[in-house]
Amino acid sequence: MVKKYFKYIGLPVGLSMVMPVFSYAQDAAVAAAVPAVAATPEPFISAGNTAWMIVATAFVMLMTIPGLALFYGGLVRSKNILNVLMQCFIITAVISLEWVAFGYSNAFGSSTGALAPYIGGFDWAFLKGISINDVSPYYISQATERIPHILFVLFQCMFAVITPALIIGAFAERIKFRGFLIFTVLWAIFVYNPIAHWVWSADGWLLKLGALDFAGGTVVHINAGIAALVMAVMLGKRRLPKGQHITTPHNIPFVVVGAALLWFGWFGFNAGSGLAADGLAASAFLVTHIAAAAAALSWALLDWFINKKPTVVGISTGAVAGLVAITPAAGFVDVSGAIIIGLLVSVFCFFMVSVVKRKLGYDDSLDAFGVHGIGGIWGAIATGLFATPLIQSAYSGVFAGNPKQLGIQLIAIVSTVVYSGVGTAILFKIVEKTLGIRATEEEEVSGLDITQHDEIAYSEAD
Amino acid sequence: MVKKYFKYIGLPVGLSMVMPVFSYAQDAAVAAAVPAVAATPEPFISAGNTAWMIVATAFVMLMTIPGLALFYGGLVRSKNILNVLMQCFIITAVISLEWVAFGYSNAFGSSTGALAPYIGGFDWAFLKGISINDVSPYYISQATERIPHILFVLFQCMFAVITPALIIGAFAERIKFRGFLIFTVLWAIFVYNPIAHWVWSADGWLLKLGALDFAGGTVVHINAGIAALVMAVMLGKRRLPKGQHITTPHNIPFVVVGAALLWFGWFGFNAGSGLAADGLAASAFLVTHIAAAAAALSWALLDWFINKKPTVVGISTGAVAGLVAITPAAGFVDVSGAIIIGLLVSVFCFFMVSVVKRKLGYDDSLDAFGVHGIGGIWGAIATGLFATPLIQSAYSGVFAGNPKQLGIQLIAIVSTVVYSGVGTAILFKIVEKTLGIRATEEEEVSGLDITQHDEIAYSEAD
Amino acid sequence: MVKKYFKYIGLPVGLSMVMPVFSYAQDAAVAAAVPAVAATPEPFISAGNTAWMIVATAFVMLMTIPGLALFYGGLVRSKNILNVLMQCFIITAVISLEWVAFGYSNAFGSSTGALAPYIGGFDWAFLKGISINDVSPYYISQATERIPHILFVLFQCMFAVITPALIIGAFAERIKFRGFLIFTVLWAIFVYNPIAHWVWSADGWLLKLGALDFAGGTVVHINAGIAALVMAVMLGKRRLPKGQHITTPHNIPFVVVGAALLWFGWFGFNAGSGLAADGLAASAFLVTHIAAAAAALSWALLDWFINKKPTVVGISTGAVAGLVAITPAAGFVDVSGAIIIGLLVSVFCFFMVSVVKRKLGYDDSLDAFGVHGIGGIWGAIATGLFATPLIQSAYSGVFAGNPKQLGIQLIAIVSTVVYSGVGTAILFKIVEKTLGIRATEEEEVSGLDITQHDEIAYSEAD
Amino acid sequence: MKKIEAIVRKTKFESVREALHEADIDFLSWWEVKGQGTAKQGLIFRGVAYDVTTIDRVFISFVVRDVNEEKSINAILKSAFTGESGDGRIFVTQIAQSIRIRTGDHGDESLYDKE
Amino acid sequence: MKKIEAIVRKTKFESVREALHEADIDFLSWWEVKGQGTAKQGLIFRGVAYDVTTIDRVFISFVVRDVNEEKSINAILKSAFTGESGDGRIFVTQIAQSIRIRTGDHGDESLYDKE
Amino acid sequence: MKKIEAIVRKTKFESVREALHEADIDFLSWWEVKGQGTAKQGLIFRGVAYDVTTIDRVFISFVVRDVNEEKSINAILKSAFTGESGDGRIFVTQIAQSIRIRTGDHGDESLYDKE
Ligand SMILES: Nc1ncnc2c1ncn2[C@@H]1O[C@H](COP(=O)(O)OP(=O)(O)O)[C@@H](O)[C@H]1O
Ligand SMILES: Nc1ncnc2c1ncn2[C@@H]1O[C@H](COP(=O)(O)OP(=O)(O)O)[C@@H](O)[C@H]1O
Ligand SMILES: Nc1ncnc2c1ncn2[C@@H]1O[C@H](COP(=O)(O)OP(=O)(O)O)[C@@H](O)[C@H]1O
Repeated sequence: MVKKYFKYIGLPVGLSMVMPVFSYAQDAAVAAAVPAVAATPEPFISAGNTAWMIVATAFVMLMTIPGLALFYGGLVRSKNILNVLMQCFIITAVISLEWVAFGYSNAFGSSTGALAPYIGGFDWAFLKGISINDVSPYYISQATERIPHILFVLFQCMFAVITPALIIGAFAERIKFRGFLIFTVLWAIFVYNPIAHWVWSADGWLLKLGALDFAGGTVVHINAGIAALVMAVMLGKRRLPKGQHITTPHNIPFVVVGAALLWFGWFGFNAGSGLAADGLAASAFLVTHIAAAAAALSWALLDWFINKKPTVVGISTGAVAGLVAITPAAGFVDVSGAIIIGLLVSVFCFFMVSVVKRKLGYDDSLDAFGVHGIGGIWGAIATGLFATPLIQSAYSGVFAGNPKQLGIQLIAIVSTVVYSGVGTAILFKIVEKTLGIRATEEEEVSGLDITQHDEIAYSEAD
Repeated sequence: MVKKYFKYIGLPVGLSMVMPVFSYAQDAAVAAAVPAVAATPEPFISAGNTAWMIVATAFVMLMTIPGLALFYGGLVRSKNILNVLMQCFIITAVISLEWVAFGYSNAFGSSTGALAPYIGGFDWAFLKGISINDVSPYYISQATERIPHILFVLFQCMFAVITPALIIGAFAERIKFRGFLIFTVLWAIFVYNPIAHWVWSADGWLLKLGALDFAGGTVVHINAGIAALVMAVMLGKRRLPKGQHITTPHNIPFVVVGAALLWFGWFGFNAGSGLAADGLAASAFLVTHIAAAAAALSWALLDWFINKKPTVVGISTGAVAGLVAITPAAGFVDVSGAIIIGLLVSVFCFFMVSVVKRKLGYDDSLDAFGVHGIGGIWGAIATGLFATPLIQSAYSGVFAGNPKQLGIQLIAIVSTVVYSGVGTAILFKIVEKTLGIRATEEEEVSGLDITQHDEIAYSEAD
Repeated sequence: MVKKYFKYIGLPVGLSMVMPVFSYAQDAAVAAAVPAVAATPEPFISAGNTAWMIVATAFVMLMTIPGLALFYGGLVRSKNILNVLMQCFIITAVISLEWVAFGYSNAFGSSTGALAPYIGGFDWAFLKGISINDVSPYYISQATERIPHILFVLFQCMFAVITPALIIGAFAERIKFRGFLIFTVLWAIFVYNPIAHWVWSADGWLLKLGALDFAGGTVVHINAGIAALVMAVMLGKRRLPKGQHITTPHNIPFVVVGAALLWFGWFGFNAGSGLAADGLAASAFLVTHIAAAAAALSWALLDWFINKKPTVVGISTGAVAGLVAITPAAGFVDVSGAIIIGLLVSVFCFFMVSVVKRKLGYDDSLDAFGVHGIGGIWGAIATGLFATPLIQSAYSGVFAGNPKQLGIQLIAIVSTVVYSGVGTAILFKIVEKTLGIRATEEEEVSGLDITQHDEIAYSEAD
Repeated sequence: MKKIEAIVRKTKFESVREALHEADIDFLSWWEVKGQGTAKQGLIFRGVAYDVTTIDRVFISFVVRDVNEEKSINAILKSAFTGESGDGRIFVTQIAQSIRIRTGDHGDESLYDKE
Repeated sequence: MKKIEAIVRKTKFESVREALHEADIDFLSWWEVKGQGTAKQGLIFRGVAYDVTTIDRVFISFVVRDVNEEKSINAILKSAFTGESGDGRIFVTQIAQSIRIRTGDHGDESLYDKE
Repeated sequence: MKKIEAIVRKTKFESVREALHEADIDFLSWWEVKGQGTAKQGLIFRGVAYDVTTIDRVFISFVVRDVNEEKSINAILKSAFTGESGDGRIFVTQIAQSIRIRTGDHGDESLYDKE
């Protein structure tokens, strides 16, 4: 989202400040799309938009549990599936609480002084001062017909949940649960919230710079992907039987179900990022579906040509890669852009996970970096290339005659990569030195399910 | 829901009574929220509210199949999973038919005379006289922008379906299918429908008393939970190998998927219970999610402190307990209430299933009472404690200065417990004496899948 | 859908034709329902309707992956599940691309000359000239409050996806992947698109004739069912161990989850086919649910009486059969019609798959014909019998005094059967002679997972 | 030392285990197998009742000192019996050597707990 | 009495079963095992084709009277053979005792149906 | 020829396999079994920590020439050992005959690759 921000301070009982205050600012190229203050009719809660956004929010939750949980859970060995499910589940619980406690305020609220472009304050901590009928200060295409502010909070909550969950793919099968949990919470606070603030909040420096990220290419995918790479490298490889570097997924049907639920949920992720049920949402929906389809097909064909057989894990991975790549572009490109983005992302990711990863020798167990990092970077670049004013008239990419946009996108990518990479490394070191984070050999060999949770996934006992 | 009731008689072809008739009555405290008749604009079907409520209805169905079916199915031993799935499936079929045949009319329709506060009549049997464009007589926050009456019928249908399905958890692994089916149908008719009438119908005595139950704390969870306890006690324990009282879940990933789908579907259950897509729905959505998150975390921490390891079944159970507890409160409490409700419900349920159940020695196989009964009672009490006028201005609990509400909640709880308990016991005896209900030892040892259904869940034969 | 067609040509940048052109024509009986051109207010995009239709579209996608994928995947032997999942997945990808490339244009666009009633042209290829805020030219009950045209494209895309996926049930466990893929693409282009055009497009000859098919009884189910029968016969039987003609499903819980997701998704399929969130949608929703419930129960009872035990696969199959049968009727019948349609469809399908199939000796592995073909034909006939003007005033069936409708339905059925049957046979022969389509004995015995995809569904290796 | 292998009904496994326990046989291994014999299992699929000859069984395998052979067999015979077709078989094999990995004990010593 | 154990390809199990049936061997037990030998199985994971040495096999185990040993072995040899690496092995062991649980029959008597 | 059967911890299987490989034993079959012995496994279910006596084990079975018996046993003893209760057992049985299906080789010849 490049979110338009109309800072409407609600009217909670007992609060004296009752006048809506307009505090929107953006660079010239973008400002054109903002209606003049004087002419703006009073925004209200639209039942139609609210209906869609409640559902979109639920869809995004479904992406983490059970979507991603099954996608990742099916890929690991059977002795580790519960650990993956537990990681996804507890992230959903903990980050949701962190989000209403202060995460939302840090990410989408304002602060004053030099830090304002980088991190929000605590004004909205515990949703203080937001009453249930306040309209969302954030909107995209529908300035008047808005959704409740608390619904926007919850929609964004689901993004804050899934982002750290994506990283699981990198350290799966070899992390202590305690270390994982602390790392994840710290990461959400110190890495996710700031980057969300940069890109999506009204004050964010990348938003002001004009970086385009409709639904989370940088904030979610590049961010998680880079963190994944750093974690995979710092944690070291899994202790696999001598000479082995690949493990066989223990339940591919789960992988497929997970991929399908991700695909389904992503409609909420992308088409919901317009915060309304209108033509823009329909367009984001369409390009999301088509990019996923193109990328799925593309991966299947690569498999077929290179390894002689199209594979199920391959096509599922391709679909996810396509969804990743279209994420930042979903509100800016048309169908032809989506097809190109989708067809190419599988080429990049395929090459990454089958050739480069092996060459470089890091153990990104389930390819969180290979798919989300690479796919996200390609998506962010592609947004700069293919954005067309036919979708949102204010935004154009290189091929629509606005080469500057590509530069801005690169700044967004590089700053996300650097901040996420460095931040993750520091947090990793802190957790490693204090609580410990790498599983012992005994834990790894016995499996994390029994050693971390005293549970067995599939049991035949009476 | 404390439903506002505006009895709008539709205009089916050939019906002469064409004037909307207002027949709403409630005690003083509540009546304040009802707009004066004269001023009420003609209600109409809002596309936005209808859009959300169609989806909410579908979400609630998803809770039973496959949500609850997988949650319970994963917890039983592999020889009994099909039986659990079958129970959930046939309940969905049979109760839906019962509901349109007369259940809806009994629960939400009116009757005359002394019975009126206790049970509805047959005016709406087979949805007689309800035409497809009639607006729903029931609404909460949106008096004018309503949904179709038939949509309200179907939304409530899904509640009528899931309630008896929850009881399955108590008698799983040891009930004859035939006995189960007859018992369930009788229970729906003689226990569920009356209690739904008491609490939610325009004429219901508990509604008039002012009992607060937004989405089914008493009607659904306490009701099912108490029936579960009675069934567990009367049916007797499972015949487990000597000295054993715990069975190991056969497929924990299914449990997680089930819990996640319950969580997801519960958004329809709770946020749909406002019957509109507005700020109240968003608020119910928010507190539902946060209570579930708090309870999930709370259970995980209890596991961690008491048994040294956080478990996947534990966190899933905690999430469900949180959802149960927030159900009656979802339209009345804010985020801080939700967090407290969630954190505490896991403490109560954890204690119940790990200590009390064992002490008392009944065999509630999958803790239908321990989670839904206890969680529901806590939720109903908590509603009386934490209800705040910030959400719906007409309703307050103890901490908002209305101690009377707690007394009303206790009356609702006790009357539900007594009626459900006695009713279940009577129906059990009737079915036991006529058709038989307890599985034989041979059936139990062989497993209910093969003995009740001639099927095997997982087969490797060619 | 009997879609009302208001050909609104959008205003893409650079297009000179700016006047909406009305080109609707239908036979007298139907035309009555069309508002006069002069009086028509300018249609616009309704947020409420759009909200619902975005979700409905997502629901229909869920039917194919993972719904149908699990339903079919659970029924096959474990050595073939990945192949089934892969087929469903790649159909989703390939047909979606085909659809935006030209399928939509062929099916729903116009062409000139003699072919106009039979197939559309290429005007909308790659969605050329459709801008994101154009309203859909197709609508049913809401002439003014429409949805975006691109959303209609995507909604229909999901129908184009699931139809060939249904056929998988007939040739499962014995088809080469390459042959399958080419056949499917050709079938979508040469069989699905024309029939969709006949029945649903503004120019379609069956639409003009007055054939009623609300959500795809002919276009989807009869069409796929007949193709299934032809494929089953032409491909020949599976090579099963001597004397065996039944295989035992390898994972019945997957079958149940698949059936439940189909049921859930079908709410989008049927209630979405009114293209709006209104009373008609609610009615379609209601009858869909009730028909499924009635058919599920009916199958369970048949099982119980005939084979002494009600089965889980049986009740799941019954539910699907009920959903198939109500599909064409969903916008035309009331609850009583739905109950009858549902109760009877299971009788017909049960008889077909348990008696007739065996007698005739073809190997419809998962009963794609037995359920979708037979159920679809019954549904199309039943629509002609039970359509009542209480739902849509313009449409009546035999029991509402319009015997002519039954004749029209029969014409629609017969023409679909003939075209689909002949078309499928021709395409089969073409693929068989060029690429080959029947799996070798070695492939079949080893299983299609390992031979077509070099993957193993469930693996325990370290 | 004798290896005793018994193929029994799945539903009888727990009672066999208990009977062996009462006969002081507490060390065992077992797994699920498919068996074909005189028994048949009825199943239903989409309206068709059919029989399969392949039936899930439990295969129990344990090694005992010669002195325990008879009581082990008797325990199984009593606890696995129903009288219906499908009760299964017991097979006895001579074992050449037995070693307990943890202690390195060989022969009979490896087959009971010395403490 | 001999116990005949054969480790065969999963894909050959049904034809082995049929061949044994034709040789009048109708009582068997079998289960899935993993095997390592000369054969390899190719798999693909995310763009990488790799070989695993662990291959699913079927382990067939049945006890026959000495008189039936040879024809059983021959039936297996013919029906499990492909000539490709991975066809498997047959092992024969002497059995000390056999008992049919349902009838209590011992020895050879336990290994065929008297009726 | 000897059949060596070892019941080991699931977590030790890979190191046993490697140790056998180093001892030139490359042909094996194995499967998962449940075992009961002195060891217990702790589990948690809804707040209750409980022990199960049924523990998943790997059952390894392979036939070797007599000459390889000792080194096979030693390889297992070393690689499966932890010293904690639950390390498992090794059983050795005399084999009457061995046949390689692909080549038809009998006896010792069937147990190694001649090439
Ligand atoms: N000779 C045999 N070798 C191996 N397994 C056998 C043999 N005979 C029987 N079994 C096993 O015992 C099971 C029960 O045998 P069955 O013949 O059905 O029972 P019954 O002896 O009561 O007639 C079979 O399913 C099979 O697993
Ligand atoms: N000595 C042995 N002991 C136990 N199992 C064996 C032995 N040799 C082979 N097997 C089993 O037989 C299977 C096939 O053996 P393999 O050597 O691959 O075939 P081939 O004899 O055709 O070369 C192996 O996967 C293994 O399960
Ligand atoms: N006599 C036996 N027969 C068959 N299996 C046995 C026997 N003794 C032990 N086992 C197997 O070995 C496993 C480990 O044995 P256990 O007694 O727990 O270990 P330890 O010898 O270290 O005390 C058991 O779970 C069981 O599977």
